[in-house]
Amino acid sequence: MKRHKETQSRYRVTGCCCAALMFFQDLSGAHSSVEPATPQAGRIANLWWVMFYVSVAVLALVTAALIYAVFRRRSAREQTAPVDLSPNTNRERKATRAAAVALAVTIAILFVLLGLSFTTGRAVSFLSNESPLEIKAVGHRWWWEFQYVDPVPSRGFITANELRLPQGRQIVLTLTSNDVIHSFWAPNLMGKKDLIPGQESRLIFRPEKQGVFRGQCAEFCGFQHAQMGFLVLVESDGDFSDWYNHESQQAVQPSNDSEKRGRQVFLSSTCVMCHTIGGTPANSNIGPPLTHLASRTSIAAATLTNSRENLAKWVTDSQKIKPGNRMPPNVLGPENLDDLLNYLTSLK
Amino acid sequence: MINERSKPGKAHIETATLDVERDRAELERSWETRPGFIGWLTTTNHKSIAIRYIVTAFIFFLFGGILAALMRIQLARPRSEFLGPDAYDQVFTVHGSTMMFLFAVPIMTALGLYFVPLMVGTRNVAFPKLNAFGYYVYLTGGILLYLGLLSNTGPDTGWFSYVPLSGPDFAPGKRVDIWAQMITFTEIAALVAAVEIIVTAFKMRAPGMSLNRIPLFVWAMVVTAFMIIFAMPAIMLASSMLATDRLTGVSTHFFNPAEGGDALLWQHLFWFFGHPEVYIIFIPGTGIVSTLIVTFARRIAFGYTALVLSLISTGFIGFGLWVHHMFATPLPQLGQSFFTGASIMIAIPSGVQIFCWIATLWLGKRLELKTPLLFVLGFVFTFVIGGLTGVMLGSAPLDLQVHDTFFVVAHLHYVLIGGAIFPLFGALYYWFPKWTGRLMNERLGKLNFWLMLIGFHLTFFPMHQLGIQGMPRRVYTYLPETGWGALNLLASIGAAVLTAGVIAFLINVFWSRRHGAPAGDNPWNSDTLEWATSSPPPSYNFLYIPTVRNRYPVWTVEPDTPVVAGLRTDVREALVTHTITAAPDHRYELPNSSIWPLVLAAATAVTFIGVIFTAWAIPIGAALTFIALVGWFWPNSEPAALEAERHRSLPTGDGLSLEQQT
Amino acid sequence: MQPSKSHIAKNIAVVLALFACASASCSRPIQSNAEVREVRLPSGLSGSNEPDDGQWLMPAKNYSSNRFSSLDQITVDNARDLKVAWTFSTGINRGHEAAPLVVNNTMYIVTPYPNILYALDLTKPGAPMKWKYEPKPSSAAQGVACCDVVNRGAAFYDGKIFYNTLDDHTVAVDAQSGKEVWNTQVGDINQGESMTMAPLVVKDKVLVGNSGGEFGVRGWLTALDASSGKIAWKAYSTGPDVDCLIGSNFKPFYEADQGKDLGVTTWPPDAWKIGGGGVWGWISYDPELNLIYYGTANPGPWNPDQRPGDNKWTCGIFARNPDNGEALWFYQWSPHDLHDYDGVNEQILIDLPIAGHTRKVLVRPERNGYVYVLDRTSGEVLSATPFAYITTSKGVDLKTGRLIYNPEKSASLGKVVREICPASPGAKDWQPSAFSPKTGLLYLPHNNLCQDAESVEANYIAGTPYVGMNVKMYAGPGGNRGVFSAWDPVAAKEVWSIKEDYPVWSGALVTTANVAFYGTMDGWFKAVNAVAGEPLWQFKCGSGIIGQPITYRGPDGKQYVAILSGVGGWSGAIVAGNLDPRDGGGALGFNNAMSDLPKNTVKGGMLYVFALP
Amino acid sequence: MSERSVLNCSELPEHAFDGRAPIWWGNLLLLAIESTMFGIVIACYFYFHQNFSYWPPPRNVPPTTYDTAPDLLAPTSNVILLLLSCVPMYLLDRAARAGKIKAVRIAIVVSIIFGAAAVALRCFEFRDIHFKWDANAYGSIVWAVLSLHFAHLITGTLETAVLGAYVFVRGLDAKHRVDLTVTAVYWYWIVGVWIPLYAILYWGPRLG
Amino acid sequence: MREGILLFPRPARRSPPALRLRVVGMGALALLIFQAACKREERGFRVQPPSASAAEGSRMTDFQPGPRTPESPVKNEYEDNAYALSEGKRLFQEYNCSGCHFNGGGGIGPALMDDEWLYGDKPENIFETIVEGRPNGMPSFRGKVPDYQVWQLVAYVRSLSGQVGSNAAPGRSDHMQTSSPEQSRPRESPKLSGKPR
Repeated sequence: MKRHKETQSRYRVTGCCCAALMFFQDLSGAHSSVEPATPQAGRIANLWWVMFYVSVAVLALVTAALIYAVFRRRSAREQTAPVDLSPNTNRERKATRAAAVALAVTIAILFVLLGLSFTTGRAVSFLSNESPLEIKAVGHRWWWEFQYVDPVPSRGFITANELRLPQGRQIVLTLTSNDVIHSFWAPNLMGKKDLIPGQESRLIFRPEKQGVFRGQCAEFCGFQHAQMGFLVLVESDGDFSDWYNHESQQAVQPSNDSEKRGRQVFLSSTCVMCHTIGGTPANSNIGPPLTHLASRTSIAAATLTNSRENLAKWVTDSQKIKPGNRMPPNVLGPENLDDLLNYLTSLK
Repeated sequence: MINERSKPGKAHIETATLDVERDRAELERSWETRPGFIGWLTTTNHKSIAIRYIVTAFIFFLFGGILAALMRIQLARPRSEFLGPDAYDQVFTVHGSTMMFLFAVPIMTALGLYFVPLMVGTRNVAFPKLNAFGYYVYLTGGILLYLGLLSNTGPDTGWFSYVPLSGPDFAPGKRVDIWAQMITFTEIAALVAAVEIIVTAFKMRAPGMSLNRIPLFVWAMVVTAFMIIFAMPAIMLASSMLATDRLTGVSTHFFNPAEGGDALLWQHLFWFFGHPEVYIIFIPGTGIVSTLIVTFARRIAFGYTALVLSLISTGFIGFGLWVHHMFATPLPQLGQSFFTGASIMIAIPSGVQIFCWIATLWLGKRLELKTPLLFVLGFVFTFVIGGLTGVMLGSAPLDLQVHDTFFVVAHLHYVLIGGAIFPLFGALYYWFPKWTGRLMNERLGKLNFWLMLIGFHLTFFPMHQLGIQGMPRRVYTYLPETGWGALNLLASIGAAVLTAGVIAFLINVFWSRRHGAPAGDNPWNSDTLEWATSSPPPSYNFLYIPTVRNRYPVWTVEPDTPVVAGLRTDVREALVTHTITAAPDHRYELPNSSIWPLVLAAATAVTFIGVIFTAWAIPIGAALTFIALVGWFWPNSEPAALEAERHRSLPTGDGLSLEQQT
Repeated sequence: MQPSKSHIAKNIAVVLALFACASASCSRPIQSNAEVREVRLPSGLSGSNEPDDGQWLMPAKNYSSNRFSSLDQITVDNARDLKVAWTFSTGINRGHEAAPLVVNNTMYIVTPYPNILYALDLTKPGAPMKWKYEPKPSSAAQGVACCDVVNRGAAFYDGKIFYNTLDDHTVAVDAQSGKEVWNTQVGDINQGESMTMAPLVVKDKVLVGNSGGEFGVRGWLTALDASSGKIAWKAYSTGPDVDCLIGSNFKPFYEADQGKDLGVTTWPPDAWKIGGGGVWGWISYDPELNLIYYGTANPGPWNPDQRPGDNKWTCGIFARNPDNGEALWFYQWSPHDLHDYDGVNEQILIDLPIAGHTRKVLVRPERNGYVYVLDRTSGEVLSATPFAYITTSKGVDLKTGRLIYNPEKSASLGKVVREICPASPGAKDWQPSAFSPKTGLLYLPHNNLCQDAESVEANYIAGTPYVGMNVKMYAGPGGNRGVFSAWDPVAAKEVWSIKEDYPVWSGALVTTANVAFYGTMDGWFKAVNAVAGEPLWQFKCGSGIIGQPITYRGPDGKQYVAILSGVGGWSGAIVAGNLDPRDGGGALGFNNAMSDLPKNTVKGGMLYVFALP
Repeated sequence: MSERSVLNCSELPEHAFDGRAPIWWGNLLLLAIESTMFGIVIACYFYFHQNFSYWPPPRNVPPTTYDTAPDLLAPTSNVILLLLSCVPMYLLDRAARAGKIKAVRIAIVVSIIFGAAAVALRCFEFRDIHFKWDANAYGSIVWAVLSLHFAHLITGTLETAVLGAYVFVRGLDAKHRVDLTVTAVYWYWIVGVWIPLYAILYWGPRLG
Repeated sequence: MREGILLFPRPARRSPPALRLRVVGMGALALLIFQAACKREERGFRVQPPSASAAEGSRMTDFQPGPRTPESPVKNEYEDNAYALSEGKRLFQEYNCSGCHFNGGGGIGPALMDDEWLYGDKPENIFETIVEGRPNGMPSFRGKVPDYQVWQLVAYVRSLSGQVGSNAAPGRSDHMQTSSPEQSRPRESPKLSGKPR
């Protein structure tokens, strides 16, 4: 996998001496919910920071009160007095007042947070009028199918485990599942949404930052839930439409004999039972489509870098890499494997 | 206090001569459990049963802990091959299910079963045979789960077992069936315990312990018990529906959307139980904390009424926020807002409790930082963090980011370990002398506390950040490129420290049982009635049932405080009092030891385990259950003799003479 | 019947209907409209290929496909006296959907796979076998026949009998000697192609098409030279215009059908290559306009999510020039077909008075439940009226020509859509209707079926099914699964109807003496009064009937009626294929609706010929 | 021997009825649990209702019918029977309180007969739902409701029968008098909880 | 507080109960359970197909000339394994077996849930049918499906007519129900039948 883009860590208020901050300052990365790449994720990140600082303050106050309560100096008289069943001292009244104030402040804070939460919730589910890019995501055990729906059906296409998006355009993701419940989560882009078989749900966001972001299934879905990842590549409009146009083409034809033999291996072995390569008779969609396999940066649901060696390992014994996944181990002679890899790596 | 005096023929206060030795001997005889194995199987003594519960639950805690350790080893570094996905899925499912169903709820209700009768001043729980039955059923459920795990049939779909993943289509074999039946077993046990606790607390209090004088721990247990009664049926039904969906020859369609069923219904039912479940675990913890704080501050609880009301309101609101576990599902916005509101508002009663506790500590006398109190202080600090992250999770938009990530793992462990385990350990240190007559070692105790506190925060605090950085829950491994390795390693080291803490506790228990300092009857100078008898208490709890004048019966006991006399000592008799005022109402004979609870539990086990394999287990099991129930209800003694005996007004040759009335 | 909120009223109605249908034969005219209107057949359509009305040269009787005979010996009054004249066993146990041909006192019967052609000598008593021709098609072809291994008949032309074999060969057999004249392979079973349709011979061209919409084939219609068997032209139903023989003369009436390479752009990339659109139904021919008309079958796979777009040119009708195959117009019955509504039904060419003008029209009782009346010169929809209970659509927009789908009944992955009416076999499948110019009525054998369907992901593996839909069919409202009705195409309304327990899967026949014939799947061959719809006569055959009745004048001058019995086809696959009725999803969901059929009929092909004594 | 202030409870009775008795509270809590169960299954029933356009769905195997609301005869008779069965139960309750053993014996026999009749009729009710449990979610949930209540009917009847056997064999004692009154409460609940369920299951589909 | 007022009784010591009996009993029970459970619950990802090769010893008829020669039937271990059976069920859909045979009722291909077997019901017969194909329309999947998956399919196909234990056979699927679940199918007694279709 391509090294994720090192993003500049956001340096937050340093005044607070709470140890917690040591952790949360450095939330950088390609799959972080506080490194938003969309206004939607940004709103949520802001909500997070508000809540975070409020929490730090509340924790500090409570802890201080607790420490004081424990270590407060007691007078000797206080210490020896018998248990009073109806204490009505001045201190008691003060304590009551303090508790009431603390309660009032608590309620006030909670209402403020509630209000913020509502407004954020409304903001992130808002769909503006402009024409969005509609993409359908289907969850499979254990890979992601992304269908780019084009007004001209023949220009639409299906790709797997890599979602490419144009910068600055509103995206509407329609989500559904082919088997069990999955959850689509690319934290830099937006919160997660469950993919429920037989139902459709929707995510709306607008990527504003270019870069490579990582996402992953967030609802437990069986053996390879852990490695049901995907990449989101946010690109400039031009790059995106180049990619889009390329992607709606058929697979390239094999250019030499080895590649031709490789295609034959593909078409006459188990591969053809599950995969699609556009322009060939391989048209099954149990596994990810491989029409433009070589132009993807990763294989095996964003688990391995897309290299020839990894592809070889994956084709011959994927069960070692991701036990329980659906790709059967394939016994291919060295020559056949070589041809097959030549062919697969030619599928730009 | 006791206002029955005006009613002639009722209970009345008088001066009498008590033949203490004779009463004690007779009570010993009539309440003693038969010696030997049969006696062990037939006992209906709430303390024996509760101790079994506690020990069993703690063993399950250790099992769950071992599983947790396995997970932390697996996750310590990326791409670890220590456990494969199959083993890991079983491990995390059994870990979660164990901690929730076999440890947390049972150990809390067990504390209730032990201490509610003692704290309200009676001789046993209201239905002792039922109580024994509850334990056997619970034990069966636990053994079933672990036999499953050991035979590679451990459930592997998570403690939440979402359909369709856990349905017949995607979970072949019997793994999920074992989970579903384990649920049924443990929920039956929990419901039984809840009934016991409520009826005991409502009907069997010592004279004078009116509702507003009930100890806070008992209040907490009563609220918990009511929550159990309304929450557990949902999961029992849901797991039964899941089981029938999967059962050969039955194959219902409750969760098959294609035939009109619904996968989301499972989530609704599960979380309608699952969220209250958190409070079922946490509220007894607050009861413990209240008890311990009052004891150590040596002053009355600040805001008793506020504490009770916040417990009750927590109980109510706890049922109104299950949907916040489902914000990521396609639900209408309006519903989300309601549940966000409820989720955030439940922080208010928790806040009230925290403020009351701090005020009690603040206003109390100088605190001796003994191990139980340390655990309570650790609880307050930890639980506040868990509560604050809870507010974050309640917020629908933020939840979309952190839901189902390690942030939630961190949150729930802060709430459950912080909110229940810390108080529980405090309670174990606090009540250990009650059970054994010996104190636990204080130095080992402090070591235990600090190891656990540091280990805990080291383990779970980094998980907040892991969640924010995108690490989902329930993953058996992760890629090195994600950058989650360092924090995971830290968490795993923390887990090792935490484990060391638990080992220190175990050593302490085993050492102190033999060598601990003798505790005396009330080592902490506490005020609740369990300390008004010997440690450990006799089988009949109190030689004479005490009477109560205020909330602090032991602190305020006077030489002329009356005790209850006139209860029969030759049979197992207890006193039933008025639900609100706790005025003496009638005498109530409790059953003797009995084998039938075990038989009925066996019949239940045949039914529910059999139903994993065949639907015929239902009629066969029903017939067996009926036979067991007839045996259960059919009294042993001759009715005529019984009646004749009953018409006898008082024990003869007694130490209590009516003629000596004042 | 529309689903209404008033369930009580609905329930009462259903109960009443059930009572009404309680008699064992279950065949009563529900409505009778005695008004009979004379409608003239257009002059050019009487059939240049039809020298003598006593013969039966093509399954549809003539180019206008009206299955109307001017023989009049069997009348409303004497039909009750019909008796079996002779019978003939075909020796085959699969579904017999073919129409016998009668030419020169010889009867030709083509059987289902293995597609044996029998010639029976009508001049001799008992009609002994003259010869038989066995093409020995590949047995593997049975694996790509979606709905039983049927054959819908042969065609006679120029001294030859032409028909298709299941393994994609078109053969020409000398009608006299039974010798094979030519044999051309036109398709490939390894691509899932099979052939079941009856050819039509027009101007020395044998027109044949392929089946296999459930196997991811690419549909086509081919014209073979009648004398040599050479392929003259081949028009695909999907793909680029050049493959579809769409050129400059292509002038579809509606905008949706205009544009370049719609056969490619209305499909996801490459999907058109496996997009179905077979041509396995009926072709009609208008000699005057020199146009052939034929329908294209469903797009593949059934799961519509896998093929967004209108999926041209499936589920539509082409008008083509038979000489070079050039398309003149196209109209799509069911754009982006959701429910397997193949558009291959018969089109009956007549001239009808519409709004005061006599229009050259094409009447098409379509699978989606509407009787369409199209202007056959332009492809304009003149009317589209439901003849069955429909929930899947809400009518046809006559402005755009587009079917208005009911969005509630559209499938999406993993979702079960309930009460889809009509079911996938449609309100009327291939079973051809007859039209009587005498009564002006269309005689419609059809189904009353609904279904529940669930789309699942379909995987294309060449040579294996490509469907992606779980289906469970059942009877529509009323509980009867079939109807035989008379339809007035001018008034666009039903005149009378007879409810049948099973789908009426046989063709219809009507004579000038106002007797209409059809058969039922439990084996009854029936004659009814074409005007009033009352039953005249019925005979229980050995096996269920899914064939096409014909009538002819024997060498003795008597009028005979012939029908092949032998249950099978999609609807009868449960019997013909020994299917297990416990699997309701079997036979693409038809098993569920027909699970009681094995109790009521058994398989076995047999020709029955009836005559008056 | 020591002399001290005591609360002498020796004159207190050895049993009490209704809210004074622990067993009555135990029973009440059991009924609370079971009522919650019924509440949840009925909630599920309405939840599933949303997934169907026809409720109950058409029976889609031959002979197909769209009129699949459950038959009314058996269930309605059973409701009437159950309501009537409260009368002997009430008499049993009263006789038990008064300690009249003869009245108790008569009432308990009548109650058992009523209970057994209700159980028998319920078997027909299962038949009269036109779906089996594995036909669809409607069948599943209706069977669940019926079975759950059926279990209570059987339990209630058997419980009465066991108590009846006891009363005939061993006569009437204080403890079992309380038990009899509690059984009556249980039976009232069985009947009471069924009325809304009956309305929902049998009339709901016809009126909706 | 003043001790003694409430008259603390002395505790009575109880002897600890004998646990050993229970432990031993449980152990024995567990061993029994493990035997059955391990076979059923194994999730084999990198599995070897059953020991015997199908090509040898596959015989389609009981009738043979000369004296009877013993048969060595192939034992398909997947038939006891719930995971393999569920994988077989999935592959049955994904590789389009269900396209012709539907859920066992048949359609284009023959019914698989009944007692009639054209080409033999033994695991090795079914294995051959899948790999080699059969002349009346059954395509050959040679080289297209790995052996272990074929064996999974074989196990599943036999479950369609109730030939495998109901505790391992698949339950109802989350799809529209068209037939009873495999685990509830009555066990048919397979008959070799060349009954023409």
